[in-house]
Amino acid sequence: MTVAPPTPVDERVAAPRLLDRLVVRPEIGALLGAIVVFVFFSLVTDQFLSPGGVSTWLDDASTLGIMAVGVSLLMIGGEFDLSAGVMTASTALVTAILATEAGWNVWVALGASLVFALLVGGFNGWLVMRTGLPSFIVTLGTFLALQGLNLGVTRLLTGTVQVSGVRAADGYESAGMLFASTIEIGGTEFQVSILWWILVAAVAALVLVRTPFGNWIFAVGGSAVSARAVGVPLVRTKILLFMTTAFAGWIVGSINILRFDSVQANQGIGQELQFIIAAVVGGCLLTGGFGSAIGAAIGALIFGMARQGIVFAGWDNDWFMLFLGVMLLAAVLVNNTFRRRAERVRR
Amino acid sequence: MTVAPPTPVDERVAAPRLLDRLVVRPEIGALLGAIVVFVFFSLVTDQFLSPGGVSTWLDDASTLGIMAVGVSLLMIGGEFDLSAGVMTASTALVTAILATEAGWNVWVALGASLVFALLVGGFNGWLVMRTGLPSFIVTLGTFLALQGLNLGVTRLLTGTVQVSGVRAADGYESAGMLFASTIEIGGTEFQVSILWWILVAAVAALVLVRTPFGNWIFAVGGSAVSARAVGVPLVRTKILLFMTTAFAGWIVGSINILRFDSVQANQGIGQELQFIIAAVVGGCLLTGGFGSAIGAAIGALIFGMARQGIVFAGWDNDWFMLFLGVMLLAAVLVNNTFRRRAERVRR
Amino acid sequence: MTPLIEVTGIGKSYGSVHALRDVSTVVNAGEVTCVLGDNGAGKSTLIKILAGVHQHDSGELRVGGEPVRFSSPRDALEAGIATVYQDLAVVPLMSVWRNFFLGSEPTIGFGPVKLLDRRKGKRVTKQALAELGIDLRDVEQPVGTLSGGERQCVAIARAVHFGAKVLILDEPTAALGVKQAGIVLRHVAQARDRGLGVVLITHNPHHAYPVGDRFLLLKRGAPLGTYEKSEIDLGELTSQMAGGAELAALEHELRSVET
Amino acid sequence: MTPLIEVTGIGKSYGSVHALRDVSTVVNAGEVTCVLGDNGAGKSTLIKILAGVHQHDSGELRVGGEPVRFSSPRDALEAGIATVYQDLAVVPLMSVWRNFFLGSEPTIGFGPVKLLDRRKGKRVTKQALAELGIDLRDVEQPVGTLSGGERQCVAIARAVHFGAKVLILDEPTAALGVKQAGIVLRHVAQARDRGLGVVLITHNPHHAYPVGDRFLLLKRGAPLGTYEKSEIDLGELTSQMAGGAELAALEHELRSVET
Amino acid sequence: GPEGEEPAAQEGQNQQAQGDLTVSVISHGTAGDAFWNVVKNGAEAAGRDLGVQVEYTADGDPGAQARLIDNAVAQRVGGLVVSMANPDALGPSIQRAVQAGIPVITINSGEDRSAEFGALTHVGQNETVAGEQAGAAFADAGKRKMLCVIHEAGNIGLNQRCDGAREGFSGQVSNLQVDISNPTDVESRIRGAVQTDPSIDAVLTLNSQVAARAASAIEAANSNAEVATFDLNADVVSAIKSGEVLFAVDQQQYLQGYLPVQFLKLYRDNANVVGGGRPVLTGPDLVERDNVDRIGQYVERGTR
Ligand SMILES: Nc1ncnc2c1ncn2[C@@H]1O[C@H](COP(=O)(O)OP(=O)(O)OP(=O)(O)O)[C@@H](O)[C@H]1O
Ligand SMILES: Nc1ncnc2c1ncn2[C@@H]1O[C@H](COP(=O)(O)OP(=O)(O)OP(=O)(O)O)[C@@H](O)[C@H]1O
Ligand SMILES: [Mg+2]
Ligand SMILES: [Mg+2]
Repeated sequence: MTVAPPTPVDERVAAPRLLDRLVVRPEIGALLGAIVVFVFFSLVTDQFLSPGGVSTWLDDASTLGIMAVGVSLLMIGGEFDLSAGVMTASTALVTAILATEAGWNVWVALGASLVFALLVGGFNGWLVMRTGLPSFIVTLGTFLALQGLNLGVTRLLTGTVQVSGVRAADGYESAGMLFASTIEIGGTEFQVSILWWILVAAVAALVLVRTPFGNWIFAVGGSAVSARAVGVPLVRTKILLFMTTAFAGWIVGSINILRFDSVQANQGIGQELQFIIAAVVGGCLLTGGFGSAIGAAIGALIFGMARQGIVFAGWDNDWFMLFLGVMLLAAVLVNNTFRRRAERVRR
Repeated sequence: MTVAPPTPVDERVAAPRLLDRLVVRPEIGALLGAIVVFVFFSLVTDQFLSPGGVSTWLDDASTLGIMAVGVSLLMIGGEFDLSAGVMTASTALVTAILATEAGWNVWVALGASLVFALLVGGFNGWLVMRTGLPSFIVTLGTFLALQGLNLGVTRLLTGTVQVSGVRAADGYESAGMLFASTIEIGGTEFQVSILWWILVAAVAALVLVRTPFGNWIFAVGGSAVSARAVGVPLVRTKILLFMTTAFAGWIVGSINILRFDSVQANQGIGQELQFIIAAVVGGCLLTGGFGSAIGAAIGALIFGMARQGIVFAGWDNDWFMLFLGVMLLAAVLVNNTFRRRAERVRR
Repeated sequence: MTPLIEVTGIGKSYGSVHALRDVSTVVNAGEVTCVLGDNGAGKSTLIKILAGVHQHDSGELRVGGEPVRFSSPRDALEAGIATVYQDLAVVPLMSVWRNFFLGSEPTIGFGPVKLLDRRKGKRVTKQALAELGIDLRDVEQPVGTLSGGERQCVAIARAVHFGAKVLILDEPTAALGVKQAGIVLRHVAQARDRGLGVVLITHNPHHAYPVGDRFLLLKRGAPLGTYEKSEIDLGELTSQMAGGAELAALEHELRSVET
Repeated sequence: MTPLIEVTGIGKSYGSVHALRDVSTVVNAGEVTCVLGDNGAGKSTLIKILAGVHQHDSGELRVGGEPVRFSSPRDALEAGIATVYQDLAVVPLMSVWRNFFLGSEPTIGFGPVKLLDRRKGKRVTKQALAELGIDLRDVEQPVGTLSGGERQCVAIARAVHFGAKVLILDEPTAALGVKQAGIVLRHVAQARDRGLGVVLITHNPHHAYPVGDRFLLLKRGAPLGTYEKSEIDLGELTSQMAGGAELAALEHELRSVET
Repeated sequence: GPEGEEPAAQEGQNQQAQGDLTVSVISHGTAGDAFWNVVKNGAEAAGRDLGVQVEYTADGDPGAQARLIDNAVAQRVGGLVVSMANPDALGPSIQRAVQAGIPVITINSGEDRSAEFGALTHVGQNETVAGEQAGAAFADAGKRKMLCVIHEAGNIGLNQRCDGAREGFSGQVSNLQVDISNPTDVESRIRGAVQTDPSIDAVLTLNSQVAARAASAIEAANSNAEVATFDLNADVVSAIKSGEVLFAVDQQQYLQGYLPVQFLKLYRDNANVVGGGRPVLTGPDLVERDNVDRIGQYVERGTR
């Protein structure tokens, strides 16, 4: 095995600086942002750092984070899913209706809603690949259709717009344990959804950077035609990504229905934008091919800390949206600057 | 001036059919759809074709149509505006607050809100061009920020979330005449917003196909780098397009506040997707460079007819969203097929 | 010996455009088959059929004697056909070594879990590129930061590394200067000498003639002729391509304005 | 006579890449200045500065004797510099005639309202293309439906039509076959004869030598030399570009594997 | 702060009878909802009057609302006011608050589950009862066929109002869904509905802004239906004066903001529990032509 000879110095390139090397990671902007938000609210409010406070914002970040990670994989793969928000409600509704109205065991109902989610995700992916339409449009269609179905079917079957009573169904004990229990650490209860969030982020990060499938995700997002030409199974990869997002929606829907015991038919609408924001704040490129699952999880953490931190600080909630908009713009500008620097680290 | 010699037959190309020539127009799909919806509801319901019925669905389509035309120009120019929906509320709020709280003359207040709208639109455009970020992200930021400002500022200044009383302000008579009067035709009152809709669509269509600026819109949407290279003022064109959308938002906001006399701070949220749907149903390519203003106006007409037709038919409204999603998917599939055919009409 | 690839009367249309009609040729082990022709002659279309990117509408494609119809580039790769595309087929934002191994990633087993073998990936990439005379400081840098010629070499190195039996190159020299074109042609010759069947697409007869064994000329989608090297010399090949008389007139005209 | 364009010691960096350093040349009316060099030599960067797409970091650019600094391609166009880009600069979804007139649309006054003169646009386009030997059935068809060579000709026809004083062509022949390359070179010669200053970028000395009056050789961003036609012959130009010894070795090697 | 780690802190709350009191008001109103704005104003006014720090937060999503309660518990606020539109989702969080020693008062909805979760009392009345009142008032006015206009699809509170109205009304009731974010859509749809079925003689809207749209829609459609609405605003007041709107069901939601803060203050300082924990009803008050003049002025300033 020969070793390449030492690189001759290229006179066209200024020497890359150490800083340039450090900022190559997509999640660096989000990490800095998270530290800023964390330090800020820790200083400004008393309760932010208390165990109860930590448990609150981690809880808030957790379900958002699970979705953001799913959405980030899809986004790195070059696609979008606007139906991800309603999907959390649809799966919860399917589970709830089957468990209460039809009297199924909760586990069976969960299985059925999982199948439903994967079918919808698969349909999204299939349609996008089949027609070549932008996923924005296709999933906007599914978004509207699911929204209508959630409302129409729920009212048709139950006469109201809200389903509750899963706690009384068979199998709730064990399913609730898995999706909706709390874990006591030092006298404070932490939601099990936080573990799910960490688990989902870790698995996604591992898949993304350490497996061939992760390589394919970057490739189909970066240049679909080239990826297909060198033998990446393009259609399969993209459809699987849509199904992954739907799967994340199912996890969150299951956590919600089992924890809160009830679900409203208009739940989840508008959430899809938050998932996208968390992923973009976390360093994912909206146009695909670049990003990180860990970054998306951190993006959700910023979201959770800020949303609860504002409450801890007693600020008027009216301005939260303004804060969110400004934060989004600031985050993408910072990420953009970092990425530009990173791209300059050339040969 | 010499005339080109007759074209020799190219043996590689099958003869293009007449049908192929007919379906080149982007709005053809929307037109067919509009006819189908029109005929359907005319047959199914009694009231749809009555003068009162026609005035109802034209009214509904008109404000949506004005926005859809603005959004379609922007979309043909290769950009997106998610803040267009809240913009209708923001301009109405500015006008209302200035006219009632500050006691300005309505015309002056309208002028101020126009300046505000153009500034926000210009800011959107400037930021997109300056940073090279996707307009989806930038306008998502403005969307959130405006949403927060609408609520925060309104509550701060008025203590409520709703501003009314413009009718009592100076200059309401004449301004109301322009934006919010009705026109009686054969005993039925038609809103003047219908005229605005037709006017806006006609002007936009003329600009798009008959002026150099229209040429530039197609060019910057189709290939921004090439357009700039051959001398199209890229930045100016795109910023103007964002300002045009904001201007459309101002028209609709003014129509709303003068007609309804009151505006709620959370108005307009979610509308931006409807504008995009109308434009896409009308044959605009989401990725830019292709589309028609007339098509977008027809897209809004389909929307208005369907939304009101469902009410006339007495159907359950729960299903409207489902219908909308299915219609969107069907429309883009049809448009896509037509466009593919059109592209095959090759040399 | 059966040819590695045999194409008989193959045709392909895009909508109403007939890009290729009734083309036949063979690719043998240890030989270079050159496909020549003007722009739009259908060269890329032909090799995209061989590479599984498109499917043919008519005619027959045999690989190793068996009639086949690839449904994806992956199928073609598995049949031992590696391709370097004219539009390069690299993912700019991905690192050099990930691009190199894209679609054929090296893994280390880990029970049922297969993880990327990143160390091996980087080492092999560095080495394969060094063999082509390209020496990168860092194979972790995005391909988008490489120059056009370097990208071309990454694509070629990849094809050479994985190209089991047949190597297809679509205009590898079109965007290159004299020197880099020479290096590429040298590698084509090397691959041939190692017993691979090579398909070389170009519209430069000066590049094709030194390395080619067989020349397939296309014009507007139809074959203009197939020649063994012994049947044709460089001048004739050039004039065949340009349409003899036209070229002579042109050269004369350019020479006359020159004075 | 002052030169149309005079470039003195110009330089340009993209971030940490110095794409161009200390390059000087002139473009005179009725002469063809050829810029030659390998991939990444900085040819496109140089002409993008002339065309107003990028701004230079150092050195001076004079047009008609006046030092200028174009802030957009529009400025350069207005100064009479028309450019055909390597990556073509056409908008695929727009019709041929709209592409042809893009940025310089013909209008008919209508009071203060200026409408597109569509009849004139189509007529002029058809005619300008016909003059280049391209005959389209319909100038309303999208440019995306044309072949690469046809698109190139649309871009050239546009530049010739609007190119008041200086015509810049970035590798117009790279993607073309012998015959079409010949047609393009003929038009370069014609433009020169009509008194335009022409800048021709290529890495093919065989294309440059017949039409060029002055040759600027670039290598890795720096000038390798500037030669008047009288100072150099084709062989020397070729070997200068490839680096004499390297080329000889290469030719020998290719010839040896060939046997 | 480091004092968060002290385990004794949890019981500490209701024993400290002096000093600052912080009350967190957590509703399920969406941002910008006119009804909940009045609740907020009421709570803030009470805070100013009594020297209590009031923090109002809201989220229409039951899960997010539950998290806001958890947040308040983590802050160890002195009292908690919760609108319980979705008792199943909020129950565990409210119980945790009660366990942590924070007095809780429920408002608006959730009356029947309030005591079960350990709340001190309930202020307000549920949407169904309010709806029944409206239905009954229409029935008294001799109406036969009613249209109930829902302005936010899937909002459980709005559906409860319509269901209540169906109970209280003896005749036929149909629901119509409109999109509050688009006033043109609101007006056109109501117009279309009364055009299609001319026998509709009563229109019940659930939001004051929708009421104004309904009034002009009915006028445009030349229908003889009459409008009644939930909630007040300046437009509704003048419409009642002019007879365009028959009556408004006013829950006096200002009280749902004001009273709980006062109750919590009294509970802490004096251990008072009003009515022995039985619900305190804030309405409904029917605002009609004969009492509108008096109430109108309060509407202007956002307290009714
Ligand atoms: N995907 C496609 N859809 C429609 N037409 C196509 C497509 N790809 C190629 N064509 C057309 O088919 C014909 C042959 O194209 P092809 O790319 O095979 O030519 P080529 O010989 O490779 O040309 P070049 O030398 O420019 O690469 C051309 O007329 C081209 O416009
Ligand atoms: N926009 C850009 N950003 C960063 N680097 C660039 C950019 N454009 C060109 N470069 C770099 O500048 C150098 C010179 O590029 P240029 O395009 O001028 O070369 P060229 O001589 O035209 O090459 P070719 O023959 O391949 O067209 C190359 O190293 C290239 O990678
Ligand atoms: Mg080709
Ligand atoms: Mg170049």
